[in-house]
Amino acid sequence: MDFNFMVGGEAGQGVQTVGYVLAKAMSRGGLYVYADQDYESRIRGGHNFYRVRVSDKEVGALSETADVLIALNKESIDLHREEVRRGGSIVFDGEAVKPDKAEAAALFDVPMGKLATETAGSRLMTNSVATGSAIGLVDYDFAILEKVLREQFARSGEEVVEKNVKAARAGFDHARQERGRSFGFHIKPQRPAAKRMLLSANEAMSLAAMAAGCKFMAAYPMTPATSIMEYVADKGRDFNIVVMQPEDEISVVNMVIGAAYAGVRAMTATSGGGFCLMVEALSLAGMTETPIVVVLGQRPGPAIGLPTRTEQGELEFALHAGHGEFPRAILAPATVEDAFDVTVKAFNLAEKYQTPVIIITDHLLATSYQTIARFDVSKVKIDRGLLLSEEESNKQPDYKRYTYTESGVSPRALPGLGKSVVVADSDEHNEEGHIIEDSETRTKMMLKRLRKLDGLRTEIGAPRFHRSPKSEMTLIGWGSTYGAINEAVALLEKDGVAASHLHLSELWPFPAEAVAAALKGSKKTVVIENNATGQLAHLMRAETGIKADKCILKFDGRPFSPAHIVRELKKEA
Amino acid sequence: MDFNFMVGGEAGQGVQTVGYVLAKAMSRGGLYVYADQDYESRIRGGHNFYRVRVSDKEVGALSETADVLIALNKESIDLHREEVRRGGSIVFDGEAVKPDKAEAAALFDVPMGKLATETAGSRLMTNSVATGSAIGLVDYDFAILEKVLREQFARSGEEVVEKNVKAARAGFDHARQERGRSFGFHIKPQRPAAKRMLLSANEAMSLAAMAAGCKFMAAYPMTPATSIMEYVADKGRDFNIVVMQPEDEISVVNMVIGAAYAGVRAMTATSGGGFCLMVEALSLAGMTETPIVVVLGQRPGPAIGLPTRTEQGELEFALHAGHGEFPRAILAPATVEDAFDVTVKAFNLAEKYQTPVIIITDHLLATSYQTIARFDVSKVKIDRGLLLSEEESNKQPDYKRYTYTESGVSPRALPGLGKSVVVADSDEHNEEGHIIEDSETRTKMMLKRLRKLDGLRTEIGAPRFHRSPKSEMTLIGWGSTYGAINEAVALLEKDGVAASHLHLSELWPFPAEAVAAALKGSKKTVVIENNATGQLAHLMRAETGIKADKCILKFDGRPFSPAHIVRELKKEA
Amino acid sequence: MVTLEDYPATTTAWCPGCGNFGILTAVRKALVACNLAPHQVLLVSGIGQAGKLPHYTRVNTLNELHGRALPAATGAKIANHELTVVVVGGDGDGYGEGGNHFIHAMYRNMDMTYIVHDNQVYGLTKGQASPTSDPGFVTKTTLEGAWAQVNPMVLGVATDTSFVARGFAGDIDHLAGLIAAGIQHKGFALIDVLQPCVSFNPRNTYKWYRERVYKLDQDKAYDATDRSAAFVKAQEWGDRVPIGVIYKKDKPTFESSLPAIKKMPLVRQPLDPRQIEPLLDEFM
Amino acid sequence: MVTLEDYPATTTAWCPGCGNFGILTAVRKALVACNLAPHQVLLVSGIGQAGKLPHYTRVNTLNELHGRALPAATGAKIANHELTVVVVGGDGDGYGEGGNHFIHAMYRNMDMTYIVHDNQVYGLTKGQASPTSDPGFVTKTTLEGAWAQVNPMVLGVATDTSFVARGFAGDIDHLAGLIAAGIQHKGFALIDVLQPCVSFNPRNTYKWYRERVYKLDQDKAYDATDRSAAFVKAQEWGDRVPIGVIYKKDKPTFESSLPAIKKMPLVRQPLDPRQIEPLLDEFM
Ligand SMILES: Cc1ncc(C[n+]2csc(CCOP(=O)(O)OP(=O)(O)O)c2C)c(N)n1
Ligand SMILES: Cc1ncc(C[n+]2csc(CCOP(=O)(O)OP(=O)(O)O)c2C)c(N)n1
Ligand code: SF4
Ligand code: SF4
Ligand SMILES: [Mg+2]
Ligand SMILES: [Mg+2]
Repeated sequence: MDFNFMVGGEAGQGVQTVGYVLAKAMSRGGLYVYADQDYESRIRGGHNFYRVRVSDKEVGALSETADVLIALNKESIDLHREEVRRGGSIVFDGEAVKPDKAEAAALFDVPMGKLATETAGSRLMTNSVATGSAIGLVDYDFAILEKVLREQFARSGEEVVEKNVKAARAGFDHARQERGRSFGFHIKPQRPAAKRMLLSANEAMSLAAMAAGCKFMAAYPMTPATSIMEYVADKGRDFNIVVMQPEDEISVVNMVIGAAYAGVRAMTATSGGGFCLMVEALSLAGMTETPIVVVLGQRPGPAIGLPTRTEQGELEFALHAGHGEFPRAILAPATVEDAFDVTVKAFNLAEKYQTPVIIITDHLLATSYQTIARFDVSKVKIDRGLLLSEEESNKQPDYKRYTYTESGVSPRALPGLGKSVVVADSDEHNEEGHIIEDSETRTKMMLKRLRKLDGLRTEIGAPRFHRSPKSEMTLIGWGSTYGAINEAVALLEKDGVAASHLHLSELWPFPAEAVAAALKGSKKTVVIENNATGQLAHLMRAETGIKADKCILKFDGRPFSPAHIVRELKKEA
Repeated sequence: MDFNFMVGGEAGQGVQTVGYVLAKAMSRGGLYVYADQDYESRIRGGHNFYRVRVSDKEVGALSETADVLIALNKESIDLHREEVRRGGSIVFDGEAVKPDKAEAAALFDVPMGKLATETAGSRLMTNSVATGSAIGLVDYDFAILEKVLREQFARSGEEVVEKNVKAARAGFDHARQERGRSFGFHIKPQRPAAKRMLLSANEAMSLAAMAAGCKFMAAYPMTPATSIMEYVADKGRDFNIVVMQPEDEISVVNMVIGAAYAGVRAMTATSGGGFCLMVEALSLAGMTETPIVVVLGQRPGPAIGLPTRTEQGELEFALHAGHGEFPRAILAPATVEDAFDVTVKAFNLAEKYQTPVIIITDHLLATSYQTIARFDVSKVKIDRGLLLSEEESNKQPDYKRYTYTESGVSPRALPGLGKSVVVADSDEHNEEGHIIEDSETRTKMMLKRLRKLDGLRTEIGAPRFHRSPKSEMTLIGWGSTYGAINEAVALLEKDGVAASHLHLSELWPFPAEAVAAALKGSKKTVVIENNATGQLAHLMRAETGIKADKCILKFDGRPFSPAHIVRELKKEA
Repeated sequence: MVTLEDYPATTTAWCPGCGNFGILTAVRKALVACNLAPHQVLLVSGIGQAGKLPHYTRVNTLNELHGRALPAATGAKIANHELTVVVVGGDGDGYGEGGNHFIHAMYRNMDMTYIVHDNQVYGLTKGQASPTSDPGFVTKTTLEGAWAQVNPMVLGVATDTSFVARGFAGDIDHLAGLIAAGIQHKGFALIDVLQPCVSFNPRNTYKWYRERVYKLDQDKAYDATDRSAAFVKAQEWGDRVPIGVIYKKDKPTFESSLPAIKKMPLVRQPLDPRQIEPLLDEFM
Repeated sequence: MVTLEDYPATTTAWCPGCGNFGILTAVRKALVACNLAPHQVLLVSGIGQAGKLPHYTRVNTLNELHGRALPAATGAKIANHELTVVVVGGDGDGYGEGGNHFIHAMYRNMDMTYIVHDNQVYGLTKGQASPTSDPGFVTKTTLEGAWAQVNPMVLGVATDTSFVARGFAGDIDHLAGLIAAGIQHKGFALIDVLQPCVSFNPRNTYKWYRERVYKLDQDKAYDATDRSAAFVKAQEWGDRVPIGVIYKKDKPTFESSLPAIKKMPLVRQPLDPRQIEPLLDEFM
């Protein structure tokens, strides 16, 4: 089963709520959902849409077609008419929306405003009528929707809840009556419904940060990262997590460094523009050997670019950001599930190697919802590395913050926790942390710091590799494109084309050997990236010598669909 | 002839003046000079030294040995004793400096303080006695020194000039009398002396900027870039150049962008830490298509690192700095001469392609002096690219700043110069410069901007390539290491080892074909860089697939000497 | 004669009812009142809802980064001081991200007009607290309520800024008058504009402001050139909120200290490589 | 009992005669006076000559970037508010590069002491004008003379900072007293220290300062809690320059608004992944 809802309308019309409630209702029924949203950088007006893809198998990418389009305004019909599949339906309120062409079969006029007024006494519940009618159209279980609505509106009080439920019921009934038989697609909840989570990568990262013991977060709002700070600020209150929004991103990252130096796990989340302002301090974290976690949520640049759209244009920037040379790890989750694991890992790597760790995501991953198995929190292990306890610190009157070690990692005391005096320095320094000028110490300290890359290299997980027997090509991607490429491979298989899929979600230190091994004997390598210059392809060649035979690049601010990838692959063949 | 002076002492003792005057006097005599300085990040105390290498042939690198060491303090003897060549001399004032070991042959006690007081009535002239004695020791022409001293102190008034000349004369006479015959090395000025310039790359870049018509410079002090703003502020006054030092580097770069948008050639100069703060606006310049020139004077990082030392650790950072993807050019002068040409070129490229151009130098190049032919100003051509005149602007009531063109470059009108209205935008935009959200315009605009790379690629000069017949290896470098590698090749040749030298000073768009062509058939490729990770080697592999067989890396904050390179090459062989 | 038609209004991406509309109209009216044609004016803006303003009429525009409009305006003004430079931005943009430039631009006193759309909230990023949010204002990032409140009027007086004023987006004519006065003023003119954000600021609404604002120019006793009086007046915020010119001082502009632009704007000066010949001599 | 021996002096890279020596001695004395042991204190510094201070005695140190000491100190203090946090930096560092953090840190009012070594010049980079350079001060980057002068005391009063003072490096005991008072003060304490730079500031010398400074605490009539009076006093600069506490106000610290650290410092709190289980339910 592969069914797609689409909800379209202006910003402010509630497109997101309708979409999210539909997605949640489907997920609750034990189905898999992949939901993505497309919206403009404005608060009211313009055109937004929300796509909810439903399947009985795991789904990780969007579909280009819709089976039911809920059009909250006329523009939604005009813009998405072509995407509605034959046999699909366009749900709208004929009182508010006047479609100019009559696509008799598809159009389904639901008197939403009228039903809302009649049943709930207010036009405000129009959207719930719409949601209910969509659920009715596919003959889904109203009880599930009702439960979701009750939760969704709980914060607004009992009355609002009841009105929304009534309105939804009216929509549901209307759809059952009018199209109960004629509409061809039905969705049945699984019985018993598997219990799974529905969430976005931003939510997964927020949860992971809290699980990993992050105690301090500073951030400055920037799409698509803002919801991380907002979620942690809200939910972290119960766990004594401090979230601060200071004057700018420079302040942000230096606060994070200060907090990490003083001994708490600390992080920030931003987008490319804000990240730019952090790179000097990234280098500082490298020099002072301070463990910080920075989430870089990419969106299309340069400059302000397209603030509410998606892109993967900052891999090489993240890799080389900051002046001078210092060790770092770069992780780029491929799925929502990954986002959780990778974030926990980021905190551990940061502290084990006492250096900055960057998590790269993008607007797509940050804002799209996926149905996944509940996180197994018992698997979250906190490894703080070489951290001295208060007692150990007390025993070291001559403690040296930057003692030379084989691993490059020096035991870390915390200021004020024990009698050791902890000197962290931004200049080149000796083991005590004091400024030096001589070339021997400089060389030794550089080597000490860079040795940490050897350890980090052993921590980097092997890339995902789905090798297809008789593979004619290997598709290579990183980060958020995983789901789309994965499905493209399946589509190709149906067309009789065998393709392998190599996917990187832990990018630095680069797993060169694993990549080279996977690509050994590959007939054709195709790198697929949501950017214009082929950054992974460039990096892969630098690290392995392997030049991609083809790059499929997309930089229009929109995510890949599996079908798009297949089309691009066929173009040449 | 290859002769080396070294002057050592504390910061504040005048090491730089003595060294510079010696260098200038030698250059005036028609000889070639290469002078470099080594100093700490402090104003008084510590240990500084200045090396002046003199030859009758071009020299572009330092020597590890000294023939005359002028030791203004005891530490200078202790630290540099081993560097003084057999038969060389250590000049010092026995009254102030008490060497602990008697190296009878080398030590030359000049009663500098006494002679200064006797002849000039003040101990303040001690350094000129030292300079004079060094000149005397090598039996150079005192008249040349006198002239240089007169110019050097002219700003301080007639009396100071006379005193310094007298003191120098006393030192000179003393040396002639005491060591006239016994000292084995003599330096003779060329007759007639060729007229050449002696200057640093920072000075060359400053001159070039003024020649190229830079009218606005904003900068925030940061070693090793500060002297550029200081020179332009001083000399640019006569040419109506405005130099500003605002609150921080973010202000700096946005001022430069504002000025460039309004139509003047504008630049800034900074080091890695300051550059970090500029990268968001670099991306802005890419998006708004504003021509700016940024000098990145590298020094050892990360963070504050070694502020007064040298390194080449920011090539990849410069290449990928800024969020999103946009065209840029990266030029890295190899010599002082290059620094002039490259800077003129930078302004032309910036305006022809309406995009940021980065000039990468480093502390070594910025602060060391080279004797070169006088710049031929008549060769400086100012090409402002597609700039509309006031009349042309008046004719375009519907002027569009970002008109699509084949080259990607749109005709540029200036605000207030003509009736066109000029809309520059940091968001993704349409041809008019207004914000858009649709994917078609986005794709077209990205392609338009990135097409400029095609043009830029044709502008990038071929790398210098000295192919040696029967070459056993190719040494590859970029930027400031040119002189050292060049000389290493000559040293190898003397040892019977034939080596070629490939050197890049225009790095982006990367001249991949030229590099691949040059390396075709090379038996062994050795990349030589003043950094710890081999950034050019990494980039070269990414761009050409060629993996260096060996990297010689140095990251102790000190420059390469030719001898060091040869030693490293021999280690393995 | 310049008319409002020279500054045609276009469609916007603002929410219906937003205070920004009033500011846009006031800016257009003020430019007309000053008889400035679009090509004589440069609007520099930051990022935020306010930063979109220049896109909504026909005028030279440099839409900058978040927080960076002032330095860009500074560079542009030095390059061509014949341009009338007006800078617009939000409260987050100007007092948060751009706070350093704000303080230093006021000290520098260049001849430009800085209009801050002060909705006391981050609009474009959907409702976080801003530096001017009222203490206690609860948002998704300030769950315990906003903490400290930047008072731009006090900072203006503290930096001895030559023109410090507050306007209200709900009183377009008064605001247009202030902006015109700011443009005509020789020096840096700060105009903080109370701007209701109907989507994210349920506290500081049109009504809230209307109940509080009063016009300073109606108080004949108030002397805006008295710095100490201005310091006290600038602190007034709560039951009563003064609008109008809070502080005014005649002092030289930064541009007037630049010999390089005495004769003509930098951008009009000819370029001649040969000028450096005498400098080369010094290195011989 | 903590003694001066707990804060041993080391060799420095400062110029002989530099005002920084006086400040270093005063800091050490103040810490001893407050009976604080080195491990209880965190010195955060920026970059510049001033920024080297923490390296010259034995104490917890975070030597930060140029201009960024205050945010780092903020983060550290929130992580462990049991630490006594003292921040040191230069005038360029604090009022130039770090100007935005300076303003906002003052508004925020965290319990820390900020000592600015104000030599009115950029020392470490060899003598460029700083934001506090006297107008007309000629340097290699201000050939027409420095233009505008930031007055940190006025900004302190304008931001309603809870402790605003000026000291003089040439009067160590008075300065040590101010620093001790700043440390003991609950809230943000700004102490701007007149610091002769013998290498690059030939104008504002020991003599120049000595001839001008006078102690405010000797003026019984002066009420440092009167904001208007403080505003006027803070402007005094020229023939007479007041040192001592210019403004003082009791107000709650930012930390006091954080429920998370009410019971114990963040850094002492246990970490437990299982705490998120109930949150997971919400996504089911
Ligand atoms: C460096 C950077 N950080 C963050 C953002 C995201 N951002 C865009 S607008 C905005 C705040 C808008 O608030 P304000 O300046 O008050 O303007 P308003 O939308 O309220 O008019 C932010 C944080 C950005 N574009 N750049
Ligand atoms: C981002 C950045 N910009 C510039 C510098 C170079 N720099 C180091 S110290 C300094 C100024 C020092 O002046 P001040 O802060 O007044 O300290 P002082 O040396 O006078 O004590 C500058 C500009 C830097 N380290 N980092
Ligand atoms: S969010 Fe607020 S400021 Fe932005 S357009 Fe809407 S009402 Fe105006
Ligand atoms: S340069 Fe000035 S501030 Fe720096 S150490 Fe020397 S005297 Fe002190
Ligand atoms: Mg706002
Ligand atoms: Mg200073």
